[in-house]
Amino acid sequence: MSSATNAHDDAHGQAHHKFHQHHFLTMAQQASSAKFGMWLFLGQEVLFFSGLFMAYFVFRALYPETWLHSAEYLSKTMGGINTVVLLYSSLTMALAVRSAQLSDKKGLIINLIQTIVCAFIFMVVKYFEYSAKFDHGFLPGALYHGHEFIPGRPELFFTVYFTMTGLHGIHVVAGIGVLFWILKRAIRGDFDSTYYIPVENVGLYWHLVDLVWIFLFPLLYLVR
Amino acid sequence: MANQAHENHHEPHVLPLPVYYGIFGALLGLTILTYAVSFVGLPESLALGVAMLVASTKAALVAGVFMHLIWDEKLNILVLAVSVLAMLLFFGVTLMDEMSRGLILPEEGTLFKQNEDAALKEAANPPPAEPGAAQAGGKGAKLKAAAGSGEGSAAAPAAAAAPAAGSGEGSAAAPAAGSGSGSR
Amino acid sequence: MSATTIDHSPSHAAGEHGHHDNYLVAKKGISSWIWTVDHKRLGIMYLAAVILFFIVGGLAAIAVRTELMNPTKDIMDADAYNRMFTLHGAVMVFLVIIPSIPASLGNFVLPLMLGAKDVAFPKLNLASFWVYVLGAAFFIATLVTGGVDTGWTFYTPYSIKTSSSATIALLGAFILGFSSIFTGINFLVTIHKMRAPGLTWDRLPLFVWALYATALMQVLATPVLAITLGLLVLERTIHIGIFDPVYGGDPVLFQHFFWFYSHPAVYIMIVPGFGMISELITVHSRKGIFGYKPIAISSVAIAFIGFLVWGHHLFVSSQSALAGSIFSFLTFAVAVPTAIKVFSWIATLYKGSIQYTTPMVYALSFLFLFSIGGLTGLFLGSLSVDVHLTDTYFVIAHFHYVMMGGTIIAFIGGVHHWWHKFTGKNYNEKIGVIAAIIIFVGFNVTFFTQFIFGSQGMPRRYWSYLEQYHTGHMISTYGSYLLAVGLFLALFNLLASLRNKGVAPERWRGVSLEWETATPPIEHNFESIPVVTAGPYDFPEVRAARTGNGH
Amino acid sequence: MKTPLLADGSAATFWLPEAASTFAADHDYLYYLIFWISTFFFVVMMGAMAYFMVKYRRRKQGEATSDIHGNTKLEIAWSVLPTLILGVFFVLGFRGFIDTLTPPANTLNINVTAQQWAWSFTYPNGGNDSILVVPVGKPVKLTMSSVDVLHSFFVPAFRAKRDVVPGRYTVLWFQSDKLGEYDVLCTEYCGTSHSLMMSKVKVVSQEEYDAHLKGLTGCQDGQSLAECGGVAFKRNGCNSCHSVDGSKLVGPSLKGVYGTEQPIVGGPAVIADEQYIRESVMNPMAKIVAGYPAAMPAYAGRINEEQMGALVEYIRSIK
Repeated sequence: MSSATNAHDDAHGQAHHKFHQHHFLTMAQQASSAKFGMWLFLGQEVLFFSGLFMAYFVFRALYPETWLHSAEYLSKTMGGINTVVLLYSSLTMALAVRSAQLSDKKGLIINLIQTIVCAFIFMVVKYFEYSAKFDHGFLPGALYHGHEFIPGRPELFFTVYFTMTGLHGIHVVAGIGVLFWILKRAIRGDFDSTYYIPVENVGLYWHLVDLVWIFLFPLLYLVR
Repeated sequence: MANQAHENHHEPHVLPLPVYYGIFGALLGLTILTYAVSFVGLPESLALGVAMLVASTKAALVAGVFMHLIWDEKLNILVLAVSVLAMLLFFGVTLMDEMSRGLILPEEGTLFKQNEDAALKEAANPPPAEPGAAQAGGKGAKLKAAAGSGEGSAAAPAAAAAPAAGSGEGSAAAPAAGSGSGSR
Repeated sequence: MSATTIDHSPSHAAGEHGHHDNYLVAKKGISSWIWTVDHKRLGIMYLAAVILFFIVGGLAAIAVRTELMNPTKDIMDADAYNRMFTLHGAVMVFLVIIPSIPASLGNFVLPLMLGAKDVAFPKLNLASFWVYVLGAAFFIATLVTGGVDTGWTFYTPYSIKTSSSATIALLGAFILGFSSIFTGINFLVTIHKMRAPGLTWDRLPLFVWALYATALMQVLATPVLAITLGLLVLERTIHIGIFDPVYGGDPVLFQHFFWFYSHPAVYIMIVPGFGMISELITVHSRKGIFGYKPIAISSVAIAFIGFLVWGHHLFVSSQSALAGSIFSFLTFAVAVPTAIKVFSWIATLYKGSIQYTTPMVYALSFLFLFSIGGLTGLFLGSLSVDVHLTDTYFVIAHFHYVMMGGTIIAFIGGVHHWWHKFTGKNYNEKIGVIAAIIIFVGFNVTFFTQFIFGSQGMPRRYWSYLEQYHTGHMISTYGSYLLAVGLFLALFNLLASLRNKGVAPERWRGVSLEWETATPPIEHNFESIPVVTAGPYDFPEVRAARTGNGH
Repeated sequence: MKTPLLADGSAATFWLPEAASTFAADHDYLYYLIFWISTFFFVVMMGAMAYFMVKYRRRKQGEATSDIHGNTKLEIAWSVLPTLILGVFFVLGFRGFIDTLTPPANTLNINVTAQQWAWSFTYPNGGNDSILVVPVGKPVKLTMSSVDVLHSFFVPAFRAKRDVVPGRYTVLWFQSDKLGEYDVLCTEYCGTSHSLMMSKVKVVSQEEYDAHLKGLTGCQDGQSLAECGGVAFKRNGCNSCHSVDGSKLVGPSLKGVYGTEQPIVGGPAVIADEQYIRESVMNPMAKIVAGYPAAMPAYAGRINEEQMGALVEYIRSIK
């Protein structure tokens, strides 16, 4: 049993860091807490998306012909381009974190800008895909008025398509927001090898957006 | 001591650059692979299995290296594992129910064929004041040209032996249901 | 868990004579409350909000019971009645029971129990509170726009078709979900990362274990509710068809989605109550808990198995027989850890020094009421018996025994238990005990009757009913009035104590860390971080028994 | 299995209503089994609690208590014993459940249509009725569906319940060996008049059943067309939404409506003539009377031409 030591000023002799919050004992505790919190948030995101994946699997099982035929009207090429764009942005994001770890401010900024550009490219491609669906009347549920004959319940396929990619798109847009925030702080010079947890957490979020797409792409576009 | 956080995480754990490029290369390769496989024309369940396998591999690479999970605290790995497990339970049990509804009585596993329940659709159309709903009936009828609006939704499916008031019309609709895919 | 040393904590931790102000007066002005990131102030704000909404939901319940006094129209027509019971259910579930123990008592006490200065993410905590207020505002908005008549479960396709303002209520519940998720994340991180030196997992108070299990479920289940309600909003606005048979969707799928959250949510509601009772019974009988590990582990076990039993709400809903059977089996599996807990609490009383304080009376009435709630769950878990009983008043009575006889009674007991810690005031003990007894009697009159006419076949959510159920409904309504009297008496007793001057002396003293700081606590909780050397229930009376020198 | 705890296996008791189906006895047996075992454990637990409450009440501030932390044997015992008992409950419940889900061969098949807020039963000869009439001692299989929202078919006396789901069929079977009249209730919340969505099931002799069936299709001899329409009006549940005395229910009252001008949502007013009434029954959404919800289900395919004519005649006759 340990004796009663006063842990108050027992901060391993570290100097008081600019971003050290008073209720944490050490910077390491603060970083570890923030990262654990982020992982819990990501865990909650997994369950959040799971509802839509559930809908996908249930209706795929109930209307197999619909799924086989509806996927024909999605562009594998556009989906493929977006996959590559997102994978590349994931790489640059990981490199951004690495730059922050090495206190490389210039590398951090360049990698963040590349990530943001990729996110915009993704959204632009998405825009073209969506407008093609709108033109053909391939819309969810009651809004569906496609002219091509698709057996079963094509309106459900497009409901699943739009809700899944739509929710993912919302996450990409939110990602662009936080990436700009982190870019601003990076330019200000907030991050170095002693404090980079915000970069790391935004990175984790961005990789999750990528992870979701990794599953969406084959499920919606490829498996027919 | 309760807090391992005091001890670890002194210096950032930095990976060499080639690791990042190597993983990116692997991800690209797997993307090309799954794209190529989609043109082979595998049977549906096999195609789904292969695609999920490739996607899971890609996900593992991203989570393990890009998200640094391999070198992270065990706790964070546990969080991801538990949430994925909860998700799989959700999928597994719900799908098991959806797939086994007709286990004892075949008619319980039968969704109404799309053409049979046109009357249901007519009846359940939301009030015209709702946006979007007003068009629904019209275009629904146009798309499913085969559907007659008169078929009774009360009619039993062909599987159910019970004769019904609307059984005449009901069975008339049954051939058209070939294009539909009501049953499991 | 037992510690060999009796030197429980450093003396300087109890900063009675410190130069720091207590949290209530450390900062002044309304905006210091609105923008506070102090977990204690947020806990108090949650407490006020929860009590306020409990009154709203309670008045709705009284209105519902009054209407049911006679089978004919008493005070409102069928549409008003349907809106009223929905209001009662939705407010009680989403605004009262879910935040009651974790967000109000937990927020205040958790960091104190851990010896931490605050929760891990104070700003997130603040956000969580205001998100809760925003969600509550949506619920209140439905009152102005004419109410919602779907029942708190929002079953499709009725919830898609109803012309009442269900969309607003759905958005409200969607928003409240995020408040719950934020609190859960905050608690999990706080418990994992911010324990004081020496506070090992087997020295955590059981209340902390319960909050841990709760937070786990909040983080894993609530997002599924969020996506479900989000889809239902789209269903109502643009008719996306996932839950709508008109477009080939499956209304029963909604029930899977909904109960995948809402069954764990039942445990989100009751597990903190379990933790609360563990604290009350030990402190007021000066005994260590009987079977610390089984109780702690069963909280987490319940959290996990709780994810696998949602289908027992669907036994007659056209769910497959296979799924129904598996769910029934797992439902019985979750009954075992629950039974272990109740047995352990009763065994804790053995050779204790039981004082009949107000919190203890609530704890004992919890044991009585929750046992009935748990045992009647066995009827509902059995497949063939459930067929007859489901959707009748038997179910209503069962979950009121668990949710109100369990969680709310534990919550009220907890508020009394820590009232002095929160405010520095002592309420009138005699009136407190009388109120607790009135609540106990009123509760049983109201809800035990419902088991009887529920078994007789009285369906739930009925505005009028067949003559054979008349007597039962009448007794139940009179019981609800008695219950209301008891609840108001308890509330007035607590509020009256606020008019006392100065800080009153402490009447019972636990040995977990929240008792080590000043009363009311100082703004940063502890003058210096305490070091823990013993378990949470190592009372002087227990140590006296151990060393054999009890006087 | 007989139920030894009931004086008569079928009369109503304090806890349960009259039992009138073949599987009610099994159900009641398990109900009372759980009831008595629960009561036993409850009494033991509360007895122990009450004993401790008296024996160990505080006599003196600061008196020594006890350093007990657990008792492994006791804890194992009270984990294993409930597990075994719960296992028995599960097995018995499972067996009973499978029985209620598996209809025997040679059932009498009747279709049930639920709508807000009425039940409609369609017999093998095509006749419709708003009450269920079944022959005694014969297994009956109900194939049920809903035209609007969820409902649930519940006969307390039969211990039988099953949700009725739009877009799917659900099945419920029962056999009653007891002549009599029993309540049918809706137990899945379905809107305004949920609590009024009741019906009856009459268990009658085979001869009475046959006679009833004959009377369902078309009009009886010696009955006026309007009278016949009045019967059809009730049998199809029209009266649950439309009054004939001028009072406003969910839909407009039909008193004196024939030949008058009706305001229509989003269109010109129309005269309520025979053509309009036919359209309103077969395809109600085509023209909604202003001030009323668009709540009526379509009857196309559920009413034959003879009944339709009689209905028009009946509506014309309500003055």
